[in-house]
Amino acid sequence: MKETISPRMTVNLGQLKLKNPVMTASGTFGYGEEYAGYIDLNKLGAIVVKGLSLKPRLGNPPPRIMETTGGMLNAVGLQNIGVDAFIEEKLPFLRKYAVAVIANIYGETYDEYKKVAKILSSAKGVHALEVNISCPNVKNGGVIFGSDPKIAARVTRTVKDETSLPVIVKLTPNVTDIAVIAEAVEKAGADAISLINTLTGMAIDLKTRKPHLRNITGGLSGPAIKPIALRMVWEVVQRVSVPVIGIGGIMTAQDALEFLILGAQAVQIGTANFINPHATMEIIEGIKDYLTVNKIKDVNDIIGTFRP
Amino acid sequence: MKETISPRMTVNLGQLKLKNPVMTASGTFGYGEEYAGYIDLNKLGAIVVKGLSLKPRLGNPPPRIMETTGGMLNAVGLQNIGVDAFIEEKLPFLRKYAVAVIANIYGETYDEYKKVAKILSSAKGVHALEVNISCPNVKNGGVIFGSDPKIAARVTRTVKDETSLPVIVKLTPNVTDIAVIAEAVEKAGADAISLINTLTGMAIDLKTRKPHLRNITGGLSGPAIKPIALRMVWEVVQRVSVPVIGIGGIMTAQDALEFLILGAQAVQIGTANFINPHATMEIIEGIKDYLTVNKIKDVNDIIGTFRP
Amino acid sequence: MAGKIYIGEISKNEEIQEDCFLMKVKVAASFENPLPGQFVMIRIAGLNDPFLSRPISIYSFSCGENFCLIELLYRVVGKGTQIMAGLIEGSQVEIHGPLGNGFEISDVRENIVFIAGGIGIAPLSLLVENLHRRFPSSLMTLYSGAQRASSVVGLDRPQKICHDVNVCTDDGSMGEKNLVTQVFQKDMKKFSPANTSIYACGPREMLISLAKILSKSKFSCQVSLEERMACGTGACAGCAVAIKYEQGISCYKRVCADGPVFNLADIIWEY
Amino acid sequence: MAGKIYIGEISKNEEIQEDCFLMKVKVAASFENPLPGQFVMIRIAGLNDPFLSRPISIYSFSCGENFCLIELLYRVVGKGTQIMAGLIEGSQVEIHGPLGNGFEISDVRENIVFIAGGIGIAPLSLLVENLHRRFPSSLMTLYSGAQRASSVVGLDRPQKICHDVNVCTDDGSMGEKNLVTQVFQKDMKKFSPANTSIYACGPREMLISLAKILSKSKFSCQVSLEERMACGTGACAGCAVAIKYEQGISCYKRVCADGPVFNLADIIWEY
Ligand SMILES: Cc1cc2nc3c(=O)[nH]c(=O)nc-3n(C[C@H](O)[C@H](O)[C@H](O)COP(=O)(O)OP(=O)(O)OC[C@H]3O[C@@H](n4cnc5c(N)ncnc54)[C@H](O)[C@@H]3O)c2cc1C
Ligand SMILES: Cc1cc2nc3c(=O)[nH]c(=O)nc-3n(C[C@H](O)[C@H](O)[C@H](O)COP(=O)(O)OP(=O)(O)OC[C@H]3O[C@@H](n4cnc5c(N)ncnc54)[C@H](O)[C@@H]3O)c2cc1C
Ligand SMILES: Cc1cc2nc3c(=O)[nH]c(=O)nc-3n(C[C@H](O)[C@H](O)[C@H](O)COP(=O)(O)O)c2cc1C
Ligand SMILES: Cc1cc2nc3c(=O)[nH]c(=O)nc-3n(C[C@H](O)[C@H](O)[C@H](O)COP(=O)(O)O)c2cc1C
Ligand code: FES
Ligand code: FES
Repeated sequence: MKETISPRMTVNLGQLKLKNPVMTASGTFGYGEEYAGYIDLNKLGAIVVKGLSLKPRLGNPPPRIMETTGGMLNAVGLQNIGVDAFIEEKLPFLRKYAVAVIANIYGETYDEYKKVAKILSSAKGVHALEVNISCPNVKNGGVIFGSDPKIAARVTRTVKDETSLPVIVKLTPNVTDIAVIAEAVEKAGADAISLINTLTGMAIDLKTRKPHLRNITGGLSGPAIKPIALRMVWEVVQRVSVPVIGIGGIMTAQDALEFLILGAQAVQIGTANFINPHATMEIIEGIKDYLTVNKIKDVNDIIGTFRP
Repeated sequence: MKETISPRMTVNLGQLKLKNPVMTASGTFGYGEEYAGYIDLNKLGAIVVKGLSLKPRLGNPPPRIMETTGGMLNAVGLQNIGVDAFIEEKLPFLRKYAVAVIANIYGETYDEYKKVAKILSSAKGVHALEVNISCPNVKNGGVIFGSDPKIAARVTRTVKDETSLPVIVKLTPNVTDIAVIAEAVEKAGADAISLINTLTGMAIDLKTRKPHLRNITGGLSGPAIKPIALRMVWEVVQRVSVPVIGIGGIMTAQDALEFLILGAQAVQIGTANFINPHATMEIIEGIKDYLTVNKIKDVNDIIGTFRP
Repeated sequence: MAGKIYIGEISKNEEIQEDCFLMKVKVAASFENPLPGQFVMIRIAGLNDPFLSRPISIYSFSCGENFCLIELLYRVVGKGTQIMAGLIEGSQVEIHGPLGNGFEISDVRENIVFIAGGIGIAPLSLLVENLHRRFPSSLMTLYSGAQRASSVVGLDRPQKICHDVNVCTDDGSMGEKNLVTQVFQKDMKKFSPANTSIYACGPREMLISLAKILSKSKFSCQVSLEERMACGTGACAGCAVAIKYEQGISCYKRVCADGPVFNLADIIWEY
Repeated sequence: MAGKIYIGEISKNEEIQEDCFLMKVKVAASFENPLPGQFVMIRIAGLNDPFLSRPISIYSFSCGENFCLIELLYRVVGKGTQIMAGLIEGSQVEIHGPLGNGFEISDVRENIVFIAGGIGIAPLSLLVENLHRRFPSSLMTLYSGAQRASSVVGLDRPQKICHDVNVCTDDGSMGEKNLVTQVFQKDMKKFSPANTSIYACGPREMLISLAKILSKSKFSCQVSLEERMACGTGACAGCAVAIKYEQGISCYKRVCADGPVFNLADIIWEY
């Protein structure tokens, strides 16, 4: 009798253990509720919630999104209910599930990062923090935190000092050398690194000669950016030893496997959720199928098996 | 009787006058011959030829290209016949046409840029130089010339010192702040700035766990990158006063018009040629139609009319 | 409230008016019976161009034992609808729905008024049919405006039901030469604010002028809004509309998940 | 030598063997009569997914007064061919061609040998038909290999013409259980190097082993190569193949514009 053993799917991100390497990307999965009617949230590797700030944020005026070839631009403006309302109104729902919840946080000053991190660290049901450093530092002439290794490192340390939760730092791709930033945040204590956030882009309405987005520029996501994300993950995995989470344009299990093979310990699924609410489940199943067909017993055995 | 006057299409790039703002992008139009059977080269604003180096270059081993969503990666490795063979074998063909010919040049050292610029400056039938600074500086640990404002400025000066031809400097998008580079090359004497070159990307073959490109990484082009190109052109036109040439993912007249509206004086069509050899002609006609329908008599009247 | 994703097969897709298409899509019989005002997100099965699904109201719906038939009435305005228009019979599309909240149907009133601008007739047509199961034709008045005769579309069903049908066009090529909101305004005094339900759908400018017309009245009016969408399920926060909030402050609601039907009076048009 | 771009309409697209499709495309009558070995670049009309056109050999071609019919025989191996396989009758495709250089046809010889691996039969089939206008069947020998019986495809036409047809499969489920190159090798002594033309098309590994087999002989062999393509016209330099150059040095040629047919002996396989 032939027995097929389901491949082992658990992966470790430092202290954080995940059922499988497939997580949702921040800002693309709400606080989990929107997709609970489509998929079993328990089956996810982790849920990364929408970016949280100290105070609620209204977000940008519409239009906020625009389709582009193979992708989309968004300038939602980090609309969110604020960290307190999140804990009160959204966490109880998420606690009903046996899934790792990662709070994506951001601030406009070091102090905001610090406070948000502190508040979330004592909230029951938050398993890790993901620090979004793709936002402008208002005290520093608006330079993006994540575009300077020193500033990126300081944000990382600021958050680390406030929490005992694992800290994932999420990098922006709008930089000359992403590996330098990765090294800096690793040195500053990041437990894991996720990349990439969106690339800054723009779209123009020919009829009105105005930008399609009220905010003028927005973040480009979707399969259009996958080649750039893969390249950046490759640059980073060669230079850091903390676990790396691959993000950018992942639509299928094949896409996810490409990131794992390169050396990412896990992946995040963003824009794909919009187009197919079952995307995460299909990707998990697809990875399992690939492992089974290729007689690989443990997903960890394919991580980093890229042969350049 | 109603008279329709064809709109004025000529634009100036400093001293360089173009029939219309539509040029071909380097590396995507060979030396003109390949498309002469498809379109009337006389109708182009300009032809930018394949990147030329001092000595012939074999290029990279295959596979050299890979499709991605809404784009493609290439690692042709700047294969070219060298500047001497270009002048001897290819220029005579191009001289038969009444079209501006722009030689795209690159080098691995300042000295190579200098020599190539010098040789081309005395060649009959070359109307301008476009300096590709998206290549590694071998003497400088392989850092990309175009990723550092000082190095970019020095290449610009090196070329300017050797030629009386208009010098266009072509920027790489793989940088944190492209406007800083643009300002540096403007200060160093660039007569015009073109952008963007390709974004560095990667693709992985799941079956072999090897890169799809023999060179591992390649340059991403096509409509996937258009939003990024638009954003960068917008950043640059606000900061320099020399003419800017918009490049990146232009497939249609609408796309081209978006760049012109943002403030680009001209555009280059790259990957679109591969998919539709008539792309440049359709774009020229489409711009004319747009102007006619909107009763605009001169293409210059739409340049920079963006209303953010 | 989550929709489901179906692979649908196009059984018909024809231009019934200038730039206006009627698409019939066969989906599995399990497709949930939609409420008037609900919509689907549609895209070509398996392709990434266009990348995002497009929101289209359910214009008509019927269900047999083996499959359901969804009818979509749409105008070609850009790339996505252009590509939809090019799909031939037998082509497969992904249909995600039904999505959003339908129109709220209040109890019997003296009058039910429908105001449609152009393709805005699409969700109202289903609403008319639906309301007719409970209310007599005599209560129903339809105002429908279009640019010109050749763009008048989707009236077949509602005009069979509504006892009073007022068609107008911008150029007078059909019906009165006037804006639909103005035709309605002239009639307004016929209706009693407390006992009339108004349902409207149409271009932004039409809804803004309707809001002005109604601003000093006590009429309640539900409108179906349009905004660019990515997810259609409330996850991306892309389809924002500014809404007046209880204490005088405003916030952004999601057209897809909090709408697409809103009370006209709650909408903030300038921000 | 430039091809032209046509909008073609698919009149048939069916799976004739496991994962193997025959597509018939109607194009305008002005389509240039293709040479055997030439190919077209094909993509879905008006869509950017897949983004690049795919090169496919012309398997058969006929022309009437009003239109020409291009037949393409293709195997589904990845995304592009998968999407091609899903196109239904009536769908529109962009067809760019004919492109590349055909096989060189030398004067009468004693023997003409065709060696096809899998779908490599496609360009050879047209070649067989074409050569048959000038040369008798008796000169023609076909070696055709496939993985298994269910993947043997495209033999209908050439086997009617060639007087000697040798089919083999990797698993022996049809014909001899052997590699096609080895079946040919066993017969090699039957042919005289000076008076035999060999034409081959198939997977890289097959061509490499054929090159080894022929390396010490004086046979001349033309092969049709495959490489990923972007432009198909020689402009992008993407489809490189390393070729031995006169003075012992090598260079990269373009499969699309300098080929796809090359002399087997000139190809450098390892670099
Ligand atoms: C809930 C809902 C129901 C709808 N029902 C119908 C319907 O039944 N029939 C119908 O014809 N249309 C309907 N629409 C509008 C339809 O979604 C858009 O016309 C379509 O998405 C435009 O796509 P496109 O690619 O052709 O145009 P694009 O090229 O994307 O845009 C063309 C123009 O349309 C605008 N536009 C783009 N998307 C939308 C959008 N979602 N809403 C409003 N304007 C948009 C753009 O800003 C631009 O000015 C509905 C929209 C919503 C939100
Ligand atoms: C001149 C020429 C004529 C051809 N004629 C035919 C034909 O008549 N019938 C037929 O079935 N196929 C033919 N091919 C091969 C065909 O072009 C590829 O199978 C097709 O492009 C694969 O596209 P895909 O998106 O399905 O596969 P992808 O997902 O792009 O790739 C799947 C696999 O095929 C390989 N591949 C991709 N493109 C090519 C290519 N152009 N050549 C070789 N391998 C490739 C990839 O490396 C990968 O291993 C021809 C190729 C050339 C260059
Ligand atoms: C609508 C939208 C909202 C997003 N919001 C956030 C956010 O709040 N915080 C964050 O770190 N990233 C945010 N992102 C970035 C995604 O998490 C992800 O990094 C990016 O979209 C690339 O992945 P994808 O191509 O799979 O979407 C957002 C992306 C989208 C499309
Ligand atoms: C195959 C290929 C070869 C290229 N070669 C060059 C080159 O030699 N020199 C250069 O400056 N840019 C080169 N480029 C970049 C293009 O000129 C252009 O900047 C880029 O492709 C973006 O435009 P597109 O999206 O319209 O293709 C090349 C691009 C491609 C696709
Ligand atoms: S479309 Fe995503 S929230 Fe409405
Ligand atoms: S495919 Fe472009 S040169 Fe051959």
